[in-house]
Amino acid sequence: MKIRYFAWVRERVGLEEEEIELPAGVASVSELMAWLAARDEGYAAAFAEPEVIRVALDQFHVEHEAPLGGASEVAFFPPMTGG
Amino acid sequence: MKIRYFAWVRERVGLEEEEIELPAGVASVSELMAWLAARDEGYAAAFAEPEVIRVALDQFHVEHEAPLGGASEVAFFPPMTGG
Amino acid sequence: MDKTAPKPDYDAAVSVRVQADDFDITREIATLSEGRRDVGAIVTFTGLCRDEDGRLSALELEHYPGMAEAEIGRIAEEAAARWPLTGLTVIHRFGRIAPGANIVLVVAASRHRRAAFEAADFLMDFLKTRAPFWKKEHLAEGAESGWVEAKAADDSDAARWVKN
Amino acid sequence: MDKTAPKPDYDAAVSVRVQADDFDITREIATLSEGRRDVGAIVTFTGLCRDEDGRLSALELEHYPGMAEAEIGRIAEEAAARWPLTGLTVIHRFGRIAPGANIVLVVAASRHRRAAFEAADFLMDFLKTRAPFWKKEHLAEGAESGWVEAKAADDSDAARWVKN
Repeated sequence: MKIRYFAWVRERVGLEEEEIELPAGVASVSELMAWLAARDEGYAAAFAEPEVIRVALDQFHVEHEAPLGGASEVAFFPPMTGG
Repeated sequence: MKIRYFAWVRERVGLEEEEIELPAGVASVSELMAWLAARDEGYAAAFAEPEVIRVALDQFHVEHEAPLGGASEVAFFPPMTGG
Repeated sequence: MDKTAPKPDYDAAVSVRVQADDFDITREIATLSEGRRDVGAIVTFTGLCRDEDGRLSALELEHYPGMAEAEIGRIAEEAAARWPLTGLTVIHRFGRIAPGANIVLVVAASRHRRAAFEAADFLMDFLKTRAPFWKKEHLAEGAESGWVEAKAADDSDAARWVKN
Repeated sequence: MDKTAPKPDYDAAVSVRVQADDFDITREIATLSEGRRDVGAIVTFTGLCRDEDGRLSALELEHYPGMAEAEIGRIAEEAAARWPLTGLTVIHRFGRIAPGANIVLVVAASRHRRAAFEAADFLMDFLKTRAPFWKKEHLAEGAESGWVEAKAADDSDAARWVKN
């Protein structure tokens, strides 16, 4: 599964994107965020306030409760400030 | 006092503008409309439905009850359809 | 300027023109934004002549010279006093206008978008109901048809802006 | 076109572009009106980069390629389904943008003005809260400042459009 990071989430994680193997027991967006946050300090800083993180599955906005299902791309980013 | 007519009021009266001497007893817009309507068939047609006629005194919209006061220009026209 | 004249209660550059000629929207936008770094939002409204499904060959726009400029100016000044605009331009054409051609332009510039949207919307609602212009329809077959009737919807649109 | 694809429930010509280059408003308006005689109202919204009273030297706009186009497209299709538009164009720039320069353009064309105003307003509210773009401020002194924070006002603006 490809994971993409944008804006300050990208800066804190230190990566634009990466490929991961979903570990057993990680079935929802919020479980994936908790698993990522435990990886190292950068991830921990990126996901320190998980409630502000926005998520897209295959380029559609989803809530944190959403199941990852068969999504091929997950993206994490702050609230949007375009326009 | 100068009187100006626009759109179908102008067409019915048959004049773009004219100068009149205000007769005694004509002090308000509605009295002026009634006096004009009695002049001939064209004026009568123009002011047949006085409630739809809009009025400006010295280029400001006014109600029919407005006194003519010292206005130098009165204009009569249908509801506006610009824009 | 007369020293005793009251200072207007707004900062926007307000420009009103009533003309037979067409206008250039990009140029009008540039006038309100060039050399500035405080404008964040520009809303334009352009009103065009429709052929009403082929029925019309043209519109003839009659206006009240002098009052047309003055009344649009009063509406524009009210908008500039009501919203924090940086600039406001209104141009209304008169004379014969063919289907597809421009009739009216409003350009409202502001720091933030809400003010620019609302001011342009307000301008159009009051321009429709208060600016002394009248449209006569010329039919496609060549016969001169009647005057366009005012719409009740325009009055109710304008009534939206009355403060309670 | 796939014969089994559902027919869109609107007639408007919808165009969405995400690009580094600037845009020409007059050309975008012409695209929606040239050769047509049924367009009576065109509303444009242009969002520009402010220098925030001299504080900023530039904005850096990051976006999510692919999703940016897709999400704006979904918002545009919702607007086209909700209002009787004849055309709708949305252009959003990315990359470094200097104060005074354009960031975003919405052009909504319709027979009547209410639909064009509301569709453009709706587009901007949802574009602000749903399109995956992020602004980073570069300070006038040269130091890189932080990311612009999302505003609660943008969420409440978007909430205006939820039907009860």
